[in-house]
Amino acid sequence: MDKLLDSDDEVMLRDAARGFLDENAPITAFRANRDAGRPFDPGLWAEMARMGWAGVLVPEESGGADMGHRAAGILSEEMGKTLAATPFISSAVIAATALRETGSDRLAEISGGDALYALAIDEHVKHAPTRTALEARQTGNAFRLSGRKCFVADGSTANRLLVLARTSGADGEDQGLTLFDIGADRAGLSRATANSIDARDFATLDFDNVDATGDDVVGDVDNGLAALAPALRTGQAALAAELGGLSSGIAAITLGYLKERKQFDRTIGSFQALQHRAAHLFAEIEVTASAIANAGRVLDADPETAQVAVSLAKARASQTAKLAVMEGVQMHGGIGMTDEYDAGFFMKRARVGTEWLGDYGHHAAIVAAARGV
Amino acid sequence: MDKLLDSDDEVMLRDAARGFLDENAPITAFRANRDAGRPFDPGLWAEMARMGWAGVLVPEESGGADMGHRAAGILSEEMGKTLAATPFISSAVIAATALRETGSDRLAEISGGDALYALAIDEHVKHAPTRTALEARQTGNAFRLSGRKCFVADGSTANRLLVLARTSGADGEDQGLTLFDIGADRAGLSRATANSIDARDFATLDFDNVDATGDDVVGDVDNGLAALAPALRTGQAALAAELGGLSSGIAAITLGYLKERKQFDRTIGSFQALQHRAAHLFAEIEVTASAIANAGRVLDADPETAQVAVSLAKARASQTAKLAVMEGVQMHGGIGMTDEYDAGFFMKRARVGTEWLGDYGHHAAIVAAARGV
Amino acid sequence: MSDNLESFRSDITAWIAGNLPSELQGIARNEETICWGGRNWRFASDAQRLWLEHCHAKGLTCPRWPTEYGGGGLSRDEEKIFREEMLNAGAPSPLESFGIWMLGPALLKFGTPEQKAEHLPDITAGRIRWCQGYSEPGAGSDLANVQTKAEDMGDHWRVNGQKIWTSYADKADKIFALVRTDRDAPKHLGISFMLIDMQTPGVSTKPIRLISGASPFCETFFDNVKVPKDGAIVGEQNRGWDVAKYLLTHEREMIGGGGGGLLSGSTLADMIGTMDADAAADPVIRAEAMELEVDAMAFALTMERYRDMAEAGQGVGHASAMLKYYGTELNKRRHEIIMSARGSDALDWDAGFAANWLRTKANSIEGGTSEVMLDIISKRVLDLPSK
Amino acid sequence: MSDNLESFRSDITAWIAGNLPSELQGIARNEETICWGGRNWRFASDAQRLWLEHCHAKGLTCPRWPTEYGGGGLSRDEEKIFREEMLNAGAPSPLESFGIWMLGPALLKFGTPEQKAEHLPDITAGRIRWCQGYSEPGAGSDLANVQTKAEDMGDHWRVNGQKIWTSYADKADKIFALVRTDRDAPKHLGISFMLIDMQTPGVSTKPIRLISGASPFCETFFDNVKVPKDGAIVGEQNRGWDVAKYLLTHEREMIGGGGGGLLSGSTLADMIGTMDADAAADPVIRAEAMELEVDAMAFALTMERYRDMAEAGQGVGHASAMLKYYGTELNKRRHEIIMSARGSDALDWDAGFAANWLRTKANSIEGGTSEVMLDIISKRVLDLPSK
Repeated sequence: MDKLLDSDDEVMLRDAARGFLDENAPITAFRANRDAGRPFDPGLWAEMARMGWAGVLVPEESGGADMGHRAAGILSEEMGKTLAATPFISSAVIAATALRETGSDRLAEISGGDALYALAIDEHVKHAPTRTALEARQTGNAFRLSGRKCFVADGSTANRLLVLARTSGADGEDQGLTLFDIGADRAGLSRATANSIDARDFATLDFDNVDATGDDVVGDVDNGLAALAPALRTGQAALAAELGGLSSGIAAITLGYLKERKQFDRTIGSFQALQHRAAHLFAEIEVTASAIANAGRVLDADPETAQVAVSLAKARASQTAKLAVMEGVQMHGGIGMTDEYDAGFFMKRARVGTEWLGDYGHHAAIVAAARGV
Repeated sequence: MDKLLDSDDEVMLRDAARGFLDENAPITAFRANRDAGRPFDPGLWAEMARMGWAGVLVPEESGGADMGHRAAGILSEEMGKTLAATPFISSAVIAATALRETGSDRLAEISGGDALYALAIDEHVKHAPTRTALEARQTGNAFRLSGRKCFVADGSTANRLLVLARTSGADGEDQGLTLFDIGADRAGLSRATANSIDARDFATLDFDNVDATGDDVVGDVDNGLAALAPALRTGQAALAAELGGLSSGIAAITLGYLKERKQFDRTIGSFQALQHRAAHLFAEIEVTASAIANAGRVLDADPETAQVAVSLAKARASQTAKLAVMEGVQMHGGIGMTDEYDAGFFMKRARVGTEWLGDYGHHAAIVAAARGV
Repeated sequence: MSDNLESFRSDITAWIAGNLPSELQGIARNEETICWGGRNWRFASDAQRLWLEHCHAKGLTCPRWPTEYGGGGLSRDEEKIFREEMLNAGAPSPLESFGIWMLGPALLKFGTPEQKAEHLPDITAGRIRWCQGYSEPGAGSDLANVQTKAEDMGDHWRVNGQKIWTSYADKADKIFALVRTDRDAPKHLGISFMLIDMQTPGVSTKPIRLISGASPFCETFFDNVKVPKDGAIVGEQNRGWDVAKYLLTHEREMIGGGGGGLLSGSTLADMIGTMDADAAADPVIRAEAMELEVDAMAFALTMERYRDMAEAGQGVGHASAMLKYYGTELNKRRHEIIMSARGSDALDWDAGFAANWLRTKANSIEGGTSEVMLDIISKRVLDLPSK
Repeated sequence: MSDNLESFRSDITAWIAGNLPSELQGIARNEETICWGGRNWRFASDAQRLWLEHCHAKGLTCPRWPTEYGGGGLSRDEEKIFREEMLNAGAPSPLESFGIWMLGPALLKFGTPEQKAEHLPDITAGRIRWCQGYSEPGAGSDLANVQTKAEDMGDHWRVNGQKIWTSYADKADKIFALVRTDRDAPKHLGISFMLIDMQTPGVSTKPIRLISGASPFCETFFDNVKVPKDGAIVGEQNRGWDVAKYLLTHEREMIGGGGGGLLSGSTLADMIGTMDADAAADPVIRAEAMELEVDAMAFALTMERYRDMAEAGQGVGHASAMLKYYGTELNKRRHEIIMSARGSDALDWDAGFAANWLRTKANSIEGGTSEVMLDIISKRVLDLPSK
């Protein structure tokens, strides 16, 4: 397996990404999107697609750059640092991985940045794929989908949907689930955009007898989790990387503040109690960075066995992001509480990122089970 | 209900207890007992009995001082500060409460300091009264006890035993338990003293057809938990108080060290990171002290409803003691790790006190259930 | 319990039952339902107005203040019974204000008879709404770093400068502010505690938008503001720091205990509501919730114990910093758990959880940061050395 | 993986299978089974002696040291494979010592050719057992506060003073110690890194009993000890602090990673064994165990990442303080959980859990306290200001 270091190619990719994002998607751009009520900037996404980011996991024969999961993680990490809001994880990571198995024609649209996917999976307040009740009634080659999906990231802006539906079995069972790939314009589908704290797009989707056919099925009927699992894993790993970048981002801003701000006639960064907390945060960020790099490495080398490595990264990244944003706001004092300052943006995105695709407890339980706890 | 303050009488009791313990049972006395392999000093206990401590919960008509649970807590707290090892909780608190209901003749022996009781209750590594399998086979008015009890505090030195045994029902059930009060010299009983980390007495007791009669039953046959519950509660409250005192004791020693010890040409107590940790420990100790005082107050006012207050105190005291001893050892550095220094004694007793009569999770679950969690 | 207190309890229970408008019973406490009073106050309902009038007539807006100023003259035990019965009856607080919480206690301790007579009745009646002007931009936790200056112009003070974190300054009628009246004195001297009408020319405010989306605080600007000297300063001139310190201690106890309805007995279960099965089964959420409830109950008892100590004349002093520290950190933990237990539901502003959660992050900053509280404990309570 | 490495793996696997005495296979690592070597070493068994001889003959007691000193001359990748296959084969370490961990690396970096030739072969063969003399009573974390003095007597140094926390000094043959050779120089200068034979007249030791009951450390006294000058000092005279700092960094990485068999893949479940039903059902124990396993796995990966970085020539430098800090705090948490999961069973010394638990409390003190590590990170890595 590769070392837990960025390779030369990866260093170049990271440097290029950082340079591009600092120029084209700094935090001020996120603020402008937020103020305009725009979950992401389509022009920026088109630019990223031109650079190959949308096709980072798409095979070259479908027009992709096929750079692998560690590369996807690096892009996600860098986007996390500046809070760049894009459909990257939903489309370029999750959908690309799900459709790659079947060699779907949509892959080219993904790498071109034109297909904007959303994954409609959860029906409860916690990530739980098996707790799917949304029904897909089958008649021959035809299906009719009815039910509700909540917390669908990019659900309002997507033009295509991956939908996990129940074709047999009961709510809570692993089997009997089927994954559909449908257009977001089908009759019977209505979408309600949430007023999300991170100013991005998530939505509740209502399916009222939405028609689908066997051609829309990804993988096998009744075995949808098998088709979805690799995609979910890559999404979780990329999200962990985003949270890792987010943690580094707010920590860097906070360190800068500690070195500048004076109080009681001293630089506040000279107070030992704050120094020790900053040092502890550094330690947590470093340890999490290892788990994130490892998840990408294992996904590239042996994706079928990667769930524990991915869950480790997502669990650690969620916990570290929570610490980083809490320390960030507290160490800034009053100014950290103002909307004018950026710290709050990190805090709100961290909360959303923690819940999406499984929270700390969800992923820690997977890790612990693998270790016999 | 009384205020959460020591009354004038309680202040006097505390001052007297502290004066007595500082003179007669300082930590050096504990060390001497430990070095001599003696779990407690019978002479000291006789002295305490003369002062009314052994009869703190015994009615005056049985020769007791009948000072109440808050008073018992104050004595226990002060003993905790100097690590005074005595049969106080087993005999003067638990046994006295259990036997008080039935007006047993043994109460006078308890208050005289002559009856040394031990409570034989647990059979597993965690406190769980209902998980009693030790069997008491009944024939008419006769019982034969067979089975094993572990972690019996004061089990080797006691001359009498309170034994919870199963007269009907299955392991794990609330009902079908019976409490016996028997001499520790009965045939068929063997006792193995553990090599306890706190240098006190706990033992494993094996019962091989030990005879008992209906006269030995405390309370009603098959309803032993009802007889035991008030006694367990008072024991838990007194143990919480001991742990509270222990926390204050090690914190005071640690603060003294922080004010004296110099390193890098400064008093180490001037380092802000240590100051903040010491201040946090102070806060935890103060908050725990409130829960301990409250448990005594509620036990005195309305013992039947006191379980939540008692569990709150035991949970908090266990957690605070853990923090206090860890900070105590760490802040002392190398010297805190040596047997020559006292910090380790506090750490080891805290661990035993945490497990005995229910650990943090056991009591926190009771509190949380009362709050709907 | 004495007979007097028992009869007080039955009287007050009957009085509440007879006076509380039924539509206010059990109403939730939030920005829409709190009654702040003041010159421009618009009552949310006739019921709200009536309830304030009834309570004020009986002195119950400020139960322990002297009756001559519109207070209730109750003892501490009576006040406790009153609050318990208000809770039992599901009665909302008739009036809340910084006048009640902060300025009133300061005037009762430091004010002249004339100042008390002028201001306290307006506070108990809810006629004047006050705000607090302590913090300044750039000073942060270093509250004594006051740059707003008041120059002695003979019959008036001329005030220039800027305050920040003035709660609801845009809605307040008057402000009590720390101003520097002697620029040559050491930092903690030369400060005075001054009362200024917000309608005076030269006073202006600008709301600060917070990360929670709300704007409860303002920046407040003083541009050549003329303040008539008579009655302008509370306590001695140049000794305003004494008044401020007294109030900070007072505020700490309040903030430490106030957050999140702890004292009203709210449990996490109340606040979380029906829990998703997966959230309920998560040992991490469960363990954190258990620990929170344990600590919250013990903290509530600590508030009670400290009140008992204060009442018994056992000085609490700097240890009140502990209440502020512990209570606010507890409240932050509480809302982290609530967010986690409500999962994705809580990520929508409209669900209401998130604004509360983000609001708690200021708890450990306002009124003295947790770091300042820990400094106070270590230096003033534990007497740890400075070198 | 290159073909060379694959063939190395099959060779080493076969070699282990052919040389490991069967009675050592899968033996637990503890005080009774570790082979420390030295002049007075008494092997626990013939098998232990044989295994040391076989490994030493193949250079595998110090796999990466040069072959001329009895090392194996392996590359980093080869060493990793060797360790993996040792683990797979259930083979114990043939030899452990402070010579291997500490002095050897110091000599390889700072030693003269003569010093290397004199000492390294004795270390790889297990003929000489070394101990470390850094700390002094009263100095604590302030390691540069060296009072033990070495006076220049022409052909020899005369050493007087006292060391503390010298691991197994009562069983060691020689000591590498920090001594002050220039009393007029600033604190960090004037220190030399000196090699002293423990059999020299005037050297004495006294074991220190720890809270765990064990006595792995000693006080070591130097009373007019004559140390011949030739080859006595490693590195430059008066620049011993450079050698010490280098070794401290080295030790930090070792202690951070070593504790509790983390790298050998031990899980909490392995260490706790069969769990009582009530302990297993406790959400608090369960949540703590889950969090520990998550952090332990991520930390093991961090050790790997830092090794990869060092190997790639990306300086790790002061960030190694993070490994020491995190690894030792993690190990303390681990043993708290084990104690809690084993409940009353663990409270008996004879069960063995308690001594391990108490031992871990020293992890965050020895080799630089956690507080010192956090200071290093904040000042040297994060570049936070000192005022």
